[in-house]
Amino acid sequence: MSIAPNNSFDPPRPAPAALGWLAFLFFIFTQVYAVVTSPADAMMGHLQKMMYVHVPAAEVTFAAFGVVLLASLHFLWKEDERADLLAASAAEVGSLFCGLTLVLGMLWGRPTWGVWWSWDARLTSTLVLFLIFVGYLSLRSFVEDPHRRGQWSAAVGILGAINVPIVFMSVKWWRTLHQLPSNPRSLSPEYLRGLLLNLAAFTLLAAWFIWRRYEAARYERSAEHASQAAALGGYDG
Amino acid sequence: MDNAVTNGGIGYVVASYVITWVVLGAMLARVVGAARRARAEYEQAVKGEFRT
Amino acid sequence: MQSSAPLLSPDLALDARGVARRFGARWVLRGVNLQVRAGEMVGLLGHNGCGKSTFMRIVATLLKASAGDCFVYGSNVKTEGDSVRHHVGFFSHVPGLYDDLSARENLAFAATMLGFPSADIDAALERVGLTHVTHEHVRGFSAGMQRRLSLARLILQRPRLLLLDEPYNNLDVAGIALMNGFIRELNAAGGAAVVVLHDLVPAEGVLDRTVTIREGRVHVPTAADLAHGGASPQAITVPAGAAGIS
Amino acid sequence: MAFRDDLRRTRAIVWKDLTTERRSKAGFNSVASLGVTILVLFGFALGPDAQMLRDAAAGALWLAVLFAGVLAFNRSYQVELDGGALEALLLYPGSRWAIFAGKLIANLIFVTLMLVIVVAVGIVLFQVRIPAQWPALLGIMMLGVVGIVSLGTFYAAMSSRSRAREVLLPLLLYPMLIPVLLAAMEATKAFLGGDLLNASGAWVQMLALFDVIFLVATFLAFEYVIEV
Repeated sequence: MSIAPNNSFDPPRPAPAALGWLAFLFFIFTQVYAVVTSPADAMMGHLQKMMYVHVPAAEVTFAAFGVVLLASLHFLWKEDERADLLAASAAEVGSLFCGLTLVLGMLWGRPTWGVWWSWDARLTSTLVLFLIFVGYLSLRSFVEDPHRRGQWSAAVGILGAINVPIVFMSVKWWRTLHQLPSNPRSLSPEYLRGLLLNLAAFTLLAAWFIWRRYEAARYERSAEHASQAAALGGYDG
Repeated sequence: MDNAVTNGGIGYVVASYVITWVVLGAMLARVVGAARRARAEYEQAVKGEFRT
Repeated sequence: MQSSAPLLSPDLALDARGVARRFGARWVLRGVNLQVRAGEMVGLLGHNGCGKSTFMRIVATLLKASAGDCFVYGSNVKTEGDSVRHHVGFFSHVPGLYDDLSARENLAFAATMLGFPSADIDAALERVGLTHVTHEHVRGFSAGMQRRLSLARLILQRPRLLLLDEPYNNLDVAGIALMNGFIRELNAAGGAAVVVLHDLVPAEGVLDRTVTIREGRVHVPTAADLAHGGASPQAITVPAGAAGIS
Repeated sequence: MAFRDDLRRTRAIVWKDLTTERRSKAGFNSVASLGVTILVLFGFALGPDAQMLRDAAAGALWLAVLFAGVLAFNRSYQVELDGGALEALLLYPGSRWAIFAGKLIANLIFVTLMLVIVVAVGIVLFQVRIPAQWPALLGIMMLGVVGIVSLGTFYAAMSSRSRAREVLLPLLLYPMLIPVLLAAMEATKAFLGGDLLNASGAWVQMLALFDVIFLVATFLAFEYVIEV
């Protein structure tokens, strides 16, 4: 007899430690490389160097939310509990990078625009995304039943993902109607290599974070099941 | 963008890198710690199963 | 899971195969197998918290099983919930009534929701003995009156599979007779019932057999259990004194 | 026919929700009073300057409707949770969308009635000049209410059944409502400012688009959140 609809109780395959080291060392290398090789920008001076942390952090944020969206859809479709755990892990890591992106955005905004915050479409929709992440994670913490938590957070995750581009679009419209200055950023090719390398490094690091977080969640599930099986003398009789 | 750019805004650049590194470092420690702890607990639970 | 499909028999009112359910890490049901033929009345026994109600809620599509399959007249509870709900009438602990609606309004709402907007509401009210409070709000009803009104809703529905979760709670002698009369009537029409009980006495002469859920599985009574006065098929037919298991 | 049965179910739920709401009178009166109170508080926050009040009127009106409406959404499921009525509701045959549609329409009527009161008071308090094309203003208001109520009814289906429902609903709902509120506020503001469907028209189109997107999404997802 089949015990569980999926093998979410099996212990996970642990993330290889070598991958973690690789991600970490690659990250350090790309950061140093980008900072050292980029010349001071004619317009922005050394502020340009913030691009190597800010842009990758933002990219990872949206990628993580993409993972939440896909995992949520997969969970509703296949009812595979592992997808729910993956969505939760990605949301946790994503919210961290989202917060980081916001802080870096403010650190960038202060010297360039003279204000800590501007109601620009990108910044505002990142903030809304952060709030959606917070709502998603608190929903998870307020619901105990795993199945209910999975279904509900999947629905919230999917609707949240639909909402983000809509927020971006509406804030952009709102801004153009109010005629506030926009801030186009051009990127000369000499900065591009450093940026691409950092994008790759951040993505790798975030993927590794999500993997380890997911691994922990899977172990917790397996441990729950194993202790239950021990207490009641096995599932199959 | 006047005075900040003239003195290079180095303080902001340093701050952004420091924050990024601290945050990512903390996350690294947290994530690795959580995975290790969960694995240890799991192995404990499995051992308990065999004992009974 | 799919392999069980060819074994399906349409004259089975309920066919539960390895139904399991966990809440968090706790497995409440660990593989319940129970087959109930059309026209069969089955009592479901077990101590508090053994998962009787959980099982009933799974059959009624209110809860999803964590594992296993369950069919009601050949319809899968998990994937064909709507057609299962057409067959199943569930009488649960909670009355499921609206306090600010009158008895009649509650039934009229239920009739529309059940898909029988022209059902004879007054006849159902008369049968459960609530004609004198037809237009009074349910808020003022006693627990027993609320149970009777819930029963009237089942009478409107006339389900082919009746799921009764401790149906005699809060009912007086006349109410118990009413309930048993309704169960027998459905039985005569070829319907089946699963009745959760903690006391067999009121259900005397109604049930065909009983099963016990223990440690999350259906427990087949052994000679030792019978010696301890546990529920058994015979216990139903022997005089009331021997049947009491409370 | 199954579809007609579902429509009949939707109508029954609308009737049931509105009847219970009407009989427990306190509900509507207190929610509407709360909406008016919020408007008064906005008046104090914005100061007595007439022009300033007029400029901020659109935003204040929508926020008052939102803050008071949130209470209505949780209430709408509270009726079902007392006495296990939700269980009975889920046991009836028929499509799940019929339940959502019933709750949605009942909430729409509830919030629209509240909106009428809040707007009437708001026009007086914020010294708004009523434009000649006021029927179009009603249309804008309705579009905004549809957006707020569809998402509100959807999220309340979860929050009302979880711990900490008072904080969870706003936490989930407000960020989701930003586009709807932004469009509704801007359309109302442009309209009240007398621009007569110049900028307002674009916002109205956007608002209608958001309504369609969120209605479709919530109708599709409702089954998943109500059944567990």
